[in-house]
Amino acid sequence: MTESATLQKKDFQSDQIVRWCPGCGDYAILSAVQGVMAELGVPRENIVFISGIGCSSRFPYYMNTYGFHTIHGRAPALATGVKLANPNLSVWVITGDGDGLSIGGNHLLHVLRRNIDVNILLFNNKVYGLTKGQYSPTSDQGMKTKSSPDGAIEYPINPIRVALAAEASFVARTYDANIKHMAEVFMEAAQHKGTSFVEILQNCVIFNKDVFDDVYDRKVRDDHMIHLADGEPLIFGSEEKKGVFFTGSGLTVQKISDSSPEGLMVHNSKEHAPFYPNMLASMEYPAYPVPVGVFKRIARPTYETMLHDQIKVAKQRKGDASLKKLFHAGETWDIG
Amino acid sequence: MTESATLQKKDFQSDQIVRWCPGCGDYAILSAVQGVMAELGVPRENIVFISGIGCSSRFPYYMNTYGFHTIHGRAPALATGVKLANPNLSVWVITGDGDGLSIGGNHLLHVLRRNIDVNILLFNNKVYGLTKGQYSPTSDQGMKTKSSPDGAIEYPINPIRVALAAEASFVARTYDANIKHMAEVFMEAAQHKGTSFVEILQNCVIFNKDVFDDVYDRKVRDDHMIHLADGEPLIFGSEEKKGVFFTGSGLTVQKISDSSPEGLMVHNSKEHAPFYPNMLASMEYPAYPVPVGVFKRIARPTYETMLHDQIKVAKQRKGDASLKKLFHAGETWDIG
Amino acid sequence: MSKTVERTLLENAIVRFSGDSGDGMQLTGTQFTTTSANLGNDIATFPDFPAEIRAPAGTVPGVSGFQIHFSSRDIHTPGDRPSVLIAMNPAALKANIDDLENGGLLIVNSDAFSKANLKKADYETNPLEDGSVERYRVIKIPITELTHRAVEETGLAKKEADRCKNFYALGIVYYLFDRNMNLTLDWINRKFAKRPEIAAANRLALIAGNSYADTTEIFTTAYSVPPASLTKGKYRSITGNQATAIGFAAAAKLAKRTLFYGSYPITPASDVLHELAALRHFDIQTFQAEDEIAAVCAAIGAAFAGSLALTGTSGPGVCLKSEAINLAIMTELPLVILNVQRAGPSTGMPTKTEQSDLLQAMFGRNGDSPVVILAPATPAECFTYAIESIRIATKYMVPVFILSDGYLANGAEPWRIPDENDLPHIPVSNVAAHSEFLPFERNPETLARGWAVPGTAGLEHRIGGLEKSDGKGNISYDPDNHERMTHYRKEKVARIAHDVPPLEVYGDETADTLILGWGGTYGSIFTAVEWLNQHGVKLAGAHFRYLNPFPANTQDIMRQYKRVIVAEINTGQLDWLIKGQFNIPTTPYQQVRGKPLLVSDLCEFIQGLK
Amino acid sequence: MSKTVERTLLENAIVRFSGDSGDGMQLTGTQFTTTSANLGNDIATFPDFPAEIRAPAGTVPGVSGFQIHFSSRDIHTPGDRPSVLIAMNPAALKANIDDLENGGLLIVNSDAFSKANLKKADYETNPLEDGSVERYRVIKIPITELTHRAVEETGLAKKEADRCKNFYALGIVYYLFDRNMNLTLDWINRKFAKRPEIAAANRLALIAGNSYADTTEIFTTAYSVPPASLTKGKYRSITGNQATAIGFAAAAKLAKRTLFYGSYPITPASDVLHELAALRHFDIQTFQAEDEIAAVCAAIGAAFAGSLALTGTSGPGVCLKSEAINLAIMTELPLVILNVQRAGPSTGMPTKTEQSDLLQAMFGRNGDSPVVILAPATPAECFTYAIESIRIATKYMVPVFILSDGYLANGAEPWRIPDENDLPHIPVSNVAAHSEFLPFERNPETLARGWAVPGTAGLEHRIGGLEKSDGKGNISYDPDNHERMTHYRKEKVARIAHDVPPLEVYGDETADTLILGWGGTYGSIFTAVEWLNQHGVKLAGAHFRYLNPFPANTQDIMRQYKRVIVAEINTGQLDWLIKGQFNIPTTPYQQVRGKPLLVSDLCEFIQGLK
Ligand SMILES: Cc1ncc(C[n+]2csc(CCOP(=O)(O)OP(=O)(O)O)c2C)c(N)n1
Ligand SMILES: Cc1ncc(C[n+]2csc(CCOP(=O)(O)OP(=O)(O)O)c2C)c(N)n1
Ligand code: SF4
Ligand code: SF4
Ligand SMILES: [Mg+2]
Ligand SMILES: [Mg+2]
Repeated sequence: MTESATLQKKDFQSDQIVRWCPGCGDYAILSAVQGVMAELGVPRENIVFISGIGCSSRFPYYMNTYGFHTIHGRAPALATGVKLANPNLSVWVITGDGDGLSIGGNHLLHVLRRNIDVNILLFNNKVYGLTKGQYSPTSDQGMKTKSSPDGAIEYPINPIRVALAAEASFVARTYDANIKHMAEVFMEAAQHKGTSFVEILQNCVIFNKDVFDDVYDRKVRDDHMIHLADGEPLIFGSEEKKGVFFTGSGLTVQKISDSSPEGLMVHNSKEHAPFYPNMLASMEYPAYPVPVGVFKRIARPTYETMLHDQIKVAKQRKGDASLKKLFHAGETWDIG
Repeated sequence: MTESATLQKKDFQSDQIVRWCPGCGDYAILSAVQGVMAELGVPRENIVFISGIGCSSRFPYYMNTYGFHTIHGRAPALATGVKLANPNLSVWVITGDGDGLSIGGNHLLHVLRRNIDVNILLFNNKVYGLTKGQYSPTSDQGMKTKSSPDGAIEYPINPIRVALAAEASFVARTYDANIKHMAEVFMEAAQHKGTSFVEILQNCVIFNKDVFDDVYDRKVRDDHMIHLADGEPLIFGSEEKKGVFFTGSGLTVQKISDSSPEGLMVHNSKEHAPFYPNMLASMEYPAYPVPVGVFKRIARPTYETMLHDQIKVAKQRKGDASLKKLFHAGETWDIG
Repeated sequence: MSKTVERTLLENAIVRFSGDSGDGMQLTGTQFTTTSANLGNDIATFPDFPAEIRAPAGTVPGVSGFQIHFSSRDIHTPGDRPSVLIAMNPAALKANIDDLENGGLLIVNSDAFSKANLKKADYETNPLEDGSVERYRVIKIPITELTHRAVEETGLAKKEADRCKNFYALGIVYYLFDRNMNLTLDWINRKFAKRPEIAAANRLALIAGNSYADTTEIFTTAYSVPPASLTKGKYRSITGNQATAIGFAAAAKLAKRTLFYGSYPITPASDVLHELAALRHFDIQTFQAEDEIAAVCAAIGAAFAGSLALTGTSGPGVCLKSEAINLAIMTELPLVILNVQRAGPSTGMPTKTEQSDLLQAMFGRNGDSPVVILAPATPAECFTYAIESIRIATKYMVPVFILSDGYLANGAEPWRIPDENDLPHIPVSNVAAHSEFLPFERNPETLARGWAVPGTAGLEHRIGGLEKSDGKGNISYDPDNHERMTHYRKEKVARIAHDVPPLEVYGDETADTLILGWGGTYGSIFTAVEWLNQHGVKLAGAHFRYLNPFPANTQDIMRQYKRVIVAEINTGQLDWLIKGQFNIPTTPYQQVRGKPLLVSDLCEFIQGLK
Repeated sequence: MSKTVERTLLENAIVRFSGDSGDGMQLTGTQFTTTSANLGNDIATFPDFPAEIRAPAGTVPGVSGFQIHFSSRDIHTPGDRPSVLIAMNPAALKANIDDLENGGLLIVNSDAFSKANLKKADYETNPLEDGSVERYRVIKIPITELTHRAVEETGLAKKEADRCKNFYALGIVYYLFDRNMNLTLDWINRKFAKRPEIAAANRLALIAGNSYADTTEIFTTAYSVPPASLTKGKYRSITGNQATAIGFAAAAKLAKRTLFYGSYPITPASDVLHELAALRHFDIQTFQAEDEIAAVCAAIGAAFAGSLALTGTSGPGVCLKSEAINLAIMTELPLVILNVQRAGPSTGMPTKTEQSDLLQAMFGRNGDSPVVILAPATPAECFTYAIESIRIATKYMVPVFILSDGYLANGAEPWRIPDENDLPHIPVSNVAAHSEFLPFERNPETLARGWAVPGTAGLEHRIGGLEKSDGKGNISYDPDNHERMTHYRKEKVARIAHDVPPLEVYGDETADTLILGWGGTYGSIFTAVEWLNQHGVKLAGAHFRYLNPFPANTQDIMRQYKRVIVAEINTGQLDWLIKGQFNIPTTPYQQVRGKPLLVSDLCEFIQGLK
């Protein structure tokens, strides 16, 4: 049955018409994911896509795998059940900044700390797309929307920082304008054992058009983003090369030159001390270039492994389940 | 009506019998809070205590102020409504590690990022007390409880790190074994404009007896804790003085001596860059001394100020509310 | 206007504009509505949005529709089936053609029937050519091309010129029904004041469409629908969601309190949040919460602190709010819960209407947990019941549900603008400090406890979700106390039956048969009763706006009829309530199609009863 | 045993042990239960826990009680009122004395009636001296001091010696009812094997109490309750929560599937989580979720992936789960929801029982959302209905509610241990890969769709909470399709009426009056019917374990009676269902006191009916 070896990208396209707005960043993400699926080598029947509600959450319908379009905010919890029931499945959670960080923030936190081996893709378009454009927990303060005609007065959160606080074992960021980068990051996520959290900067052309252009437009990309690579120093810049330095009291961006100070940071996604990825996560535009790539990846036993281990040990210790023994546990007596 | 000037601690004791287990850390916390109330100078009628559900959440019944014992996990949301309705009130949220970080984790996150000016006291006893002792999101891995007879397999979260990821403007930690320290921290929290988040290490003598003894028992306290004070270096130790150093790649604890390296950290709770409080937050026993005191306090406009400002501006711009104008907005026509 | 054709006088007409979501059909419909309303017609409208934000252009899921019913008599629904359908592309035709009445007029933009477009709409052959529209009077007009030609002089790019199609079509329909174009021309000028070339193009398209219809004599008959004799006054068109929001704002002024609206966006309720968010100068606080639970909890907190507290959502959100609603019941705080119902269960069909959350409102919480339930019957009535909800919630210190629905929310009707001085004052007062204060002391008449608001010296007290002792309000596990408090909560709601208007009977009161309905089906049921009465069928009707408690005279009314029909858009929820409460046999009539009840189906059903 | 007093033979007796939570009353009660059960009595017990973990010692909220009813006949309740009350301190007296039957035997630890203790219990004067216990046969025993003396030889510290009081008291009661002490002595030895000095002290206390009663002739009468003639077999005592957990474990074996239990701790359901967590070797996965929503969602995920999925909670938790339950209804996945009901609304009285979540189970979700509802009638029946819930959920691909309650959950009765081979096999199968697979194709008989589990090649498909097209399961907004699917969901549940045992009538079937009940009130109602029949009142009874759908013969049965009484612990929820469904008049009987129905009150009510 494992036709997987020969699977093509198109084998992962379902027969449903894709119904996002023309120009929506979701198309590119879909395409990148379908591409990665073909390379993964996992048979289609062992792949499950689980989403909440939102534009992004229609994703499963377009994947020719198993899929579950659940309810708003709850996909991580549902995915937990799927993965515990069958740890052989490759489970993908699709969520949005509203689905995952507003109504679903708590489930996200808990699936991450439990380290269930599922891959979470959070489409961050900094707006509620499906309900027609209200501000979200990642929207910039001051954003004018139908529900905030005088400007949003909420302070945004940074999905990466939240994931790190949740003790996530794999944390990454990518962006819809770069299929190749997305594909690489998704592949890394798939290969990580434990929960993988990937923030995807996504363009909602209708309600938050080009909100990331300052960061990832081709014209500025090289100067406003930094592509993380293990072992490589944090250097960026199209013409003039700049580096990110840690100077004892904080991070600074400085030109690379012979007189550069010490403290040029070198990327290490496997750094165990929480401070390093946190420091990266605090780099935000315009003060800093925006890091993309894998922030953190550490090995930690998954919840399902530990659960299944406990089951194995219990069987060894107590012997196989006997209903008779169970029924007769405690004090019994005979009548008649 | 402001009898506040002359209020005593006992004026804040309600007529309800306190019903925690003998020896429970909650008694000391209650006492510290009542003491602080007397010093605050806020009239009793302007104080509201709001809690969720849990042993800790019975707190409001024991305070002779306004109080609301709400439902599990939702106190931050309720407190938001109270504060928006009447910004003059001094609003205190009482929650537990289960109430605040399990079922209520998301509301905690969002009240913090909104920076509503309420004071949140999270009683962390690393267990569900009221429901008789199941492990909680802060319980140590491996903890055996009725719901985890073979040991808990969940990875704990650190409340301080979660609060920081939520962009909290005031974050502190204190412990039930030190009434004076609690009183100081609560007073700082009360005086901070914006959401104040205080984790209180609390001893549940029934289900998690002495879980913090390694940290705060009088015998080890000076060696296993570090009391944060602005402008002071991070030095601790009863006999031998040790310091916390940042050495470029991470934090280390080293003896203080003439040959100590550079990089001894000096506490600054007003440090704006998120990396510093995060670094402090990553200090956990036994690798590090446990920091107590104020981790972070920064000025940021509160949600309610901004909301009430918008109302003011709208009135200036649109004039006072006229129902007539409202009714007649848009196209109208006459019949007859 | 036209001199070339005779105009047939019609009592009423139903027109549906349909096209791709990008085609501006909602706008076209609204313009036709305003013009007709100004002409003095009674009107009722119903938009039909696609479920997706922007489904692929040209596909059936991307079709957007707007139906308007205009009449020289009082009307109550947007009509079952259009007599005129405008279809701007094949997908629009496909999505709507089955609704067009036999022999109805079908106006199509023939330019849009290209191979590519036919394919997007999943047509194998061209329906305009394969005989499948033979039942209708088809008028094919190359609207795209004609529009291009009409706006040529403005020099607009093709894409922008394309956008004027809808005004061309509107011009045609204005001719068909003899409507004056001035209002729309004015509107175009205002709307596009900053882009004069667009204004010019739209004007040209509108006029060209109108002249085309006039001069080419494409219509063998044209119509005229004279003004209705409506109550005198100033009118505006209003949707249910607008009326709800305005009603809340009015209630806050009438009660002299700050309004707090806690909500999390959800279709079809979000617009109430949007409307209220724009009313900061009314001292209105809108709070977009992180989820429905936080929204209702914040509202309960605001209620505790003395605000008029509301929370709005749709069915799935009510599920999430249910635990907290119980907290409001237990602590006896005033709270209004707006549920703009949509088709369920689960996510269901979010953009479609249904009335299937009645029993959820009634019973959807643990324990015996009585609430008040109101249901406006028309878009404009949403205004009235928004005010009423606050009157009841504050007078009885009790949660009140308003059950609106997707049909009311988005449907529009003319609203006779009230004089604000005619609106009732809502007396609300806090408990004043006094020495004998008990948090759960009750008003002997209403059984309501007092509203003792933080900030008041001397009233410091604690409340919560645990059972409380009668009077004092301390935690109590006493069995008799629990029984007593349970009955207080129930009786408090029951007594409201005498504080609301009696149920009224309409239609032929002397009939043997009574038809009951509730909420948003009023227009359909009323119209059916009217039609049946006119056609010799004896039938009376009564419509519930108060579902819990029912008005005090409900039982008396039902006793007068041999047969009671219960009509609703669900599988029998009012039916349960009627039987459970009054123990009478009923004849249920149900449709669960995500659409308003069809008058014709209902009439047929009743005529078929033995 | 004793030679000094004549023993009166009793058919049955009700004893309540009460003391401070620290006094070990639950343990004492359990020992008495085991001994009596071994003696062959039929038994029923009910513990009464304090709401606090450790309320201040000596206060009324800190009182813990354990009631046991033991009999030489079949019994069905722990009894209305004890005939013997053991009160270890003033607070225990205060909390329980009103329940003691007139002339009942009151055994008090007189040592505990110190001024300080009286004050803690809010007594102004000593009730043992101010005449307030005159109605009872009071036996004052200085239990504390006697215990100290008895255990002196072990050299235990005062505090530990104190802890043996309960065994002293148990020794006394063993004498009173002529019970053999060996089982308890054995138990002490086993339990304290590692602390022999404690074991010795407890043994000494038990024996000393027993001898004291024997030699001092404090009792003018002593009693004996001979064995009942129960069905032969091996028995154990079982609480409802234990039986539920064991039933689920058995069902998993019978269905040959992994069991997944997603739950968030809540009183009184937590013990089911605890019991199942200890059964990892049964391949049982327990998942302690972050909240109730995550618990049910994880269960739905597990169901999708092929596990037998359950979620357990109490009423407030059901509120939170309701949105997700609708998802299971919509996606037609098998899911069991256990609700161990407690007194509501809101937080209510968490440690007290109630039956007030029936209508929540039935209607507590948006949209028309039918589920199956089962309600075990006794603690042991929880086993049966745990299995039944899984049979129905998997056969019909539908969510099934089990409504247990605090009374069943914590109450215990003897359970005749079944032979595992006699248990029914539960046939469950996945859809096998085939080319014509349609996710929403239905079994024509059950209307169930197939269970197509991820991991099966060729069955890849997508499901979700939006309305789906019949058969294919794609998203559909088609009006007719929605109506059809709505009716499928309803009809699927309705058909189960024919797949469950018929409703049975007990008592005097020829009576004019039928009394109906459901769930945990069975014991009380059955006992009342029995007593009334014995006392010349003609009365039949029928008890629902299936609430939705009702068994197929329900209507026929009800038609045979002139009067139908509906008895329940709420303000009339079954009553609504009966009237709503069958349209018959009823005579409701309700108590809402956080306690089981009192048999005597019910009998009085029925005798008073005209
Ligand atoms: C319980 C519930 N509440 C609210 C909604 C309405 N709703 C659907 S999606 C959504 C937000 C979507 O935002 P996001 O997750 O950012 O997804 P996007 O559409 O931007 O991809 C909301 C509020 C719902 N479906 N269910
Ligand atoms: C909706 C709901 N779910 C579950 C519960 C049961 N419950 C009450 S308190 C609690 C946990 C309390 O733990 P924590 O917040 O740590 O408080 P503590 O008792 O330890 O002070 C739980 C699970 C509840 N009351 N409501
Ligand atoms: S609304 Fe925005 S996010 Fe949604 S489909 Fe359209 S472009 Fe994409
Ligand atoms: S159970 Fe623990 S937390 Fe609760 S009152 Fe007792 S000691 Fe305190
Ligand atoms: Mg979004
Ligand atoms: Mg705790």
